[in-house]
Amino acid sequence: MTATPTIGTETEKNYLNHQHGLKSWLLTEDHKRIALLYLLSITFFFFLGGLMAVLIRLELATPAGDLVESNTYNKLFTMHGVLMIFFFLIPSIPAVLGNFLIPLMIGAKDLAFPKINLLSWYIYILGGIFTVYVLIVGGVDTGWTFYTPLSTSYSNGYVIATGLGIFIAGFSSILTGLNFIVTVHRMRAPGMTWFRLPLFVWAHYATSLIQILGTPVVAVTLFLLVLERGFHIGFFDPAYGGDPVLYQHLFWFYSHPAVYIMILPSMGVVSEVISTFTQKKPFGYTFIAFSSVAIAVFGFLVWGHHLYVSSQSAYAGMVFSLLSYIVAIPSAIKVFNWTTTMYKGSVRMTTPMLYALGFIGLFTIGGLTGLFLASLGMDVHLTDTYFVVAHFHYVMVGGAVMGYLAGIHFWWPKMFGRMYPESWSRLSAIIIFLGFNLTFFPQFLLGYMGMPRRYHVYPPEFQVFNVLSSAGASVLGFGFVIPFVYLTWSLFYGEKAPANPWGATGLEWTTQSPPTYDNFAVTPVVTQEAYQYSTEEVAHVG
Amino acid sequence: MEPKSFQLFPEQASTFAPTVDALYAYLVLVSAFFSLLIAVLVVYFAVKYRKRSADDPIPAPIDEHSTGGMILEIVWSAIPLGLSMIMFGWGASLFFTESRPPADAMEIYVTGKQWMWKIQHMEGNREINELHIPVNRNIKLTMTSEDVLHDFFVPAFRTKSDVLPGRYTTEWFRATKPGKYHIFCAEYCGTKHSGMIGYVYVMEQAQYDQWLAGGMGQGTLAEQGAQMFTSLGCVTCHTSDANGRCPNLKGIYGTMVALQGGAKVKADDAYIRESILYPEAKVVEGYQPIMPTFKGLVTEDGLVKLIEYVKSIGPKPGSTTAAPSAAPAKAPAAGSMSAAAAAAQSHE
Amino acid sequence: MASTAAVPTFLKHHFESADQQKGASGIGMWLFLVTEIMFFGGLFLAYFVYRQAYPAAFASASSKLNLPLGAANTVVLICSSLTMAMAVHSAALGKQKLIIFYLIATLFLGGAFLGVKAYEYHDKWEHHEIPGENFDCETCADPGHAPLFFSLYFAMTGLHAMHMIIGVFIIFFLIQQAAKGAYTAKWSTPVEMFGLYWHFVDIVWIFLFPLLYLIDRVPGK
Amino acid sequence: MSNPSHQSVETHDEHHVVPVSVYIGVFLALIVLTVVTAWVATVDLGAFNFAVAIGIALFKASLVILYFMHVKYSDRLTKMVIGTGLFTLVLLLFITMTDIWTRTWMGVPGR
Ligand code: HEA
Ligand code: HEA
Ligand code: HEC
Ligand code: CUA
Ligand SMILES: [Cu+2]
Repeated sequence: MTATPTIGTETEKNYLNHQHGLKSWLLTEDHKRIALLYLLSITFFFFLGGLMAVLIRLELATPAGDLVESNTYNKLFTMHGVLMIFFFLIPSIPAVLGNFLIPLMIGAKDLAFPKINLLSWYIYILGGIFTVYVLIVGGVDTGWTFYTPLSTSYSNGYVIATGLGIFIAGFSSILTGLNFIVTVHRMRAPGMTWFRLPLFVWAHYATSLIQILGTPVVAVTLFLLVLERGFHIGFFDPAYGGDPVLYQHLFWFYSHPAVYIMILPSMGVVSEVISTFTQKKPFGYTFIAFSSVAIAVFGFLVWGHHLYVSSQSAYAGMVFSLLSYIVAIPSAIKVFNWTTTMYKGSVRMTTPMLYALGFIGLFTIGGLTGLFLASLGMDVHLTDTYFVVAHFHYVMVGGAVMGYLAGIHFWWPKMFGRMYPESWSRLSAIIIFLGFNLTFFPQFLLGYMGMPRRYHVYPPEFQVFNVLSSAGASVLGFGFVIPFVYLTWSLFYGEKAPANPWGATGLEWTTQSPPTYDNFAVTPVVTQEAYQYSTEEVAHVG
Repeated sequence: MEPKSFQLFPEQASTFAPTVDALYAYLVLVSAFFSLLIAVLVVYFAVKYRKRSADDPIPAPIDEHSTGGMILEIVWSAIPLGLSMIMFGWGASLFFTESRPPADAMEIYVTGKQWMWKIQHMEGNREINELHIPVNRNIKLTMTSEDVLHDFFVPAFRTKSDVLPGRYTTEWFRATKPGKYHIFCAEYCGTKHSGMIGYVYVMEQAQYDQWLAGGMGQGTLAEQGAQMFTSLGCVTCHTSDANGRCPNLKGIYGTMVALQGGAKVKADDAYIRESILYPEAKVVEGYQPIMPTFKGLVTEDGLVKLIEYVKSIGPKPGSTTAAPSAAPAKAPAAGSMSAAAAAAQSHE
Repeated sequence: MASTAAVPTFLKHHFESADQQKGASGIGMWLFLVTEIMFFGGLFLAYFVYRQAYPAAFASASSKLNLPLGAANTVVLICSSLTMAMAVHSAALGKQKLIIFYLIATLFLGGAFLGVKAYEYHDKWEHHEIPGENFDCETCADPGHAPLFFSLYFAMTGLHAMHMIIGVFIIFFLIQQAAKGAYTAKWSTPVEMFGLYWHFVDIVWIFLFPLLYLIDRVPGK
Repeated sequence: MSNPSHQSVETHDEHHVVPVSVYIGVFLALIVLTVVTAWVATVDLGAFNFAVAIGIALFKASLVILYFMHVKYSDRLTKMVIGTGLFTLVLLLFITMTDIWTRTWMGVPGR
């Protein structure tokens, strides 16, 4: 494990040098160590998925199919989607930062079920092994949505193995969510009432609700899909009487709420970061807290907006469209509250803050373009074009990944007790922001012009924007490699981090960096609301 | 009109295009307003309230109760809600227009197949990956697929619809400008998804008539259907003298059929299709389920012809092409193909 | 802080008190059962959709199931629920012998249920009523769609039986632990939690029985 | 909602001991209802056969949940967890069926 060498010589006891050896990591029940196991594995899957993205963008630089053949191209975007969604973004913030921070933030020694926490990582890895196996033996070409009957009767990829991989990984997500909910209900320190919880915890609570209620549905859907693929018994294939639209309902019943699994934790990070670097309590704390829960609840009512042209009934489409707008309002509330928090604050442009502000801007654009898609008549033209691709990269990369990076940079000193070089990190944040926009903004225009997604070759009039997009992707990819390098560097050579480098509030900053195995020497007693800033604690950074 | 090598907007070539573009403009305006508002505020605050020196005081927390925090929250929930209700209403009304083909629409059948579009005109013309239509006429496509999901997308018309195996879907439009426009398959359908493309040719009526005349010769769809009705042996049972074993199909199209068990069902394309492939799924009141299934014997194209035939003997006004009782007798004469050839064709 | 000076052996290091630990297990178990509800929910949805689409096929295929056996199995499962409830009851009172007795009774009844199920499956095999190549149901109405009913039948009862089999293994484990005297009046959480699981499996069957076996059983229709 | 400290997490009801007679009563009710549901299925009630079967099953399930699973005596949080689960299940079933039920309303195939 990369982290151990840095701490070996130190005298101070912390969770990193509490025990030594590979076994102490692979059998650990410490939520902090499990978080690092996750960090390592999701980073691996992110770069693997990123590699696919690079190949996709290279292929699309020219209209013809000159780099790879169509079959390979289809496998590329399928594996890209599967890896990025199920093996990177869904576990990202919850399993790394949530795992590490929730017990610290509520003043507990660990999550409620440490063994189950470790189990969830092993399950995740098992699912990952299936998927990597598929990648090695030849991939799968169905799109990450596995629409039937293509996936069940016509695909020439490894649908069963991939389906099982995701099925398995789903249980890891369920167990994480289960652990969080029980922990938040049962493990809060004395005095830590619900309305004293950091917004990060509220966001994760809402996320966990979705993980628990939604994931089992996609699990059973994939189970039926695998059966259908294996035995052709008619669940979803019209040739045997099945209904492909039923598959889509079941799939999106999970996968729409799943987009909130991806964004809510990021929103939690952003709330913390903005508050810290303006030294102000977030404006409208209760509104931000409840809007997380509202998004989780209403998020279950809108899945049919992915089915407007699928031959779903027009009336169902209308209901889903209306509800999609309702679920957008809590997001609007959050954006406005964050912005207002900055008003008359004491703003410091540190790296986490840069990412958080990037999040606000890019998520706003991504969310607003979601409103285009939620509008029935508009979506008929836009669905399955690059407009959708641009929309979801804005919310997932511009939103969720930026939030993830904000969080990693914010809590890095706490996790490893080291600071990273601030000038490098700010530079890379800016490169990523610019590269990102260059990659995905042209795709909105492409989409409106009518370029369909999942196209290996395309008519030449679309080339200009595709070239811009590919150019942006190389900037973006470069931008993502920089943090990987300096963060790794900082583990060995970074400046030692104090307990509270940012002058932040919250229990996690009251314990040493990195924390001890038991998190707190004595269980803290909470006497005041969150985000009460005071002058003494402010260190001089930024 | 060949597509230009670079453009920013797709051609406006149907009656939907301007209305969809107007909604798009509204959405862009609202989005631009909020994106800029947020961006400007964020940058302005970041600069104006930046921490200048290490010993800047901690800003006083805002007392939300006395500064009207609640009012702000209500305002910035209500305004977006209002704006988005416009998006909803506008989009929904457009969608209902896009979903409801006018009664006078000219019908064309489309069958998707990995990886091509097969198109059948009522007059009997068939084409692949090309669709010729007259300008300023309402066109209604009735679509189905032989294998997986596809999606018939014409960006210049701003409309699309999924094409599913085992069921019919509909798409309609009215082209306003002669020219050549892309057809894309917009639902991912396997290896050559991106090759499942073609062109719509929008032509002046006169040119279109000329084009039509050039491709006829096998008889209209209904006539071809009548042939199949004979060659597949439907006629042995569904005779018009109502022998009591089988329902007379004359005049059933579009009516409500009473089923065994008391339910009623509308005799539309989907019902006729089902009656041929799964005759026992819905049994007509008063009959025994003796009809054999024709699953595997009739292709999607063939089904379309049979449906057109049943339609043509239905109560539709102006359906003089094939008088019901004469149809089977007339069939061999009407088409240039023998019955065997028609059957063979249906297996291609 | 735990109220007693001596920390009980079953208390994990990260909990403050036995009550806290117990409360966590209870909520955790119920959350798990909620995921199970949603898991079976997807199957029930498929069932409702296809029953609506192909009523004739479902009605006639349903009558191919063995009603007396299905009803008998329902009774067996309800009995096992009672014995499970009694096992939990005995555990709460700390009656070690009775825990073991009732667990064994539950095991026995669960085994009986699975046995009957296996017999029914075998019967379906003999009658070519398993969807696929060999499917052959001459007396089914709408034979084109009848296999769909059987697909759902096997998926739903199969998953249910899977849960039973897992349950049986856990009972073995519990009996073994109980024999060692692991469960006392103070702490019998595993028995209690397993009870919830077993009852949940029973509830699933309470719905499967009418939905699968009792469609259109009116004689002469 | 405000359950501030470790100490005050209430689990007193976990040990509520239900008299054996209640278990026996519930058991007998379940058996009787099983017999009733199998019998009712053979009586022609038209569309109500389905409703009655589901109704009886719901009632039986409630008995098991309330008594065998002790939910009647459990704390509010447990009840909320179960309620949330059942509510989401109803959303899944009901909203999807709304699509299925309204597919023919427009009279246009595929809309
Ligand atoms: C993190 C992931 C994420 C998030 C958060 C969202 C958020 C939203 N998404 Fe997105 N979406 C995806 C990921 C995400 N989406 C993915 C992956 C797909 C494609 C899947 C595939 O097919 O492969 C998709 C596809 C998709 C579709 C289907 C498109 C199609 O295939 O035809 C639709 C349609 O309604 C949609 C809508 C929305 C809406 C309304 C929101 C809302 O929640 C957004 C709310 C946010 C805001 C509105 C911005 C902030 C508000 C303001 C600044 C105030 C101003 C507000 C108003 C005027 C209301 N999304
Ligand atoms: C979290 C989710 C996520 C993330 C982060 C990304 C990231 C990126 N995606 Fe992703 N994308 C999806 C989710 C995501 N995507 C999904 C769900 C789909 C739909 C799939 C489908 O249709 O089924 C999709 C589809 C999709 C398409 C459309 C394909 C098509 O429809 O034909 C494109 C095209 O441009 C694209 C591009 C990119 C790019 C350029 C990035 C960049 O942000 C990536 C940047 C990262 C890197 C470039 C990595 C850097 C590393 C290196 C360069 C070094 C290489 C490697 C090693 C050392 C190991 N994506
Ligand atoms: C052996 C006799 C037989 C043959 C051959 C036969 N049918 Fe039928 N058909 C029936 C009977 C009997 C019914 C009514 C019972 C039912 O609905 O299944 C029927 C019903 C129908 C219906 C529904 C009629 C209504 O009133 O709603 C249609 C449509 C139909 N058949 C079309 C066809 C076509 C097309 C063919 C040939 C490809 C065909 N049939 C061949 C016996 C037959
Ligand atoms: Cu056909 Cu894509
Ligand atoms: Cu969605």
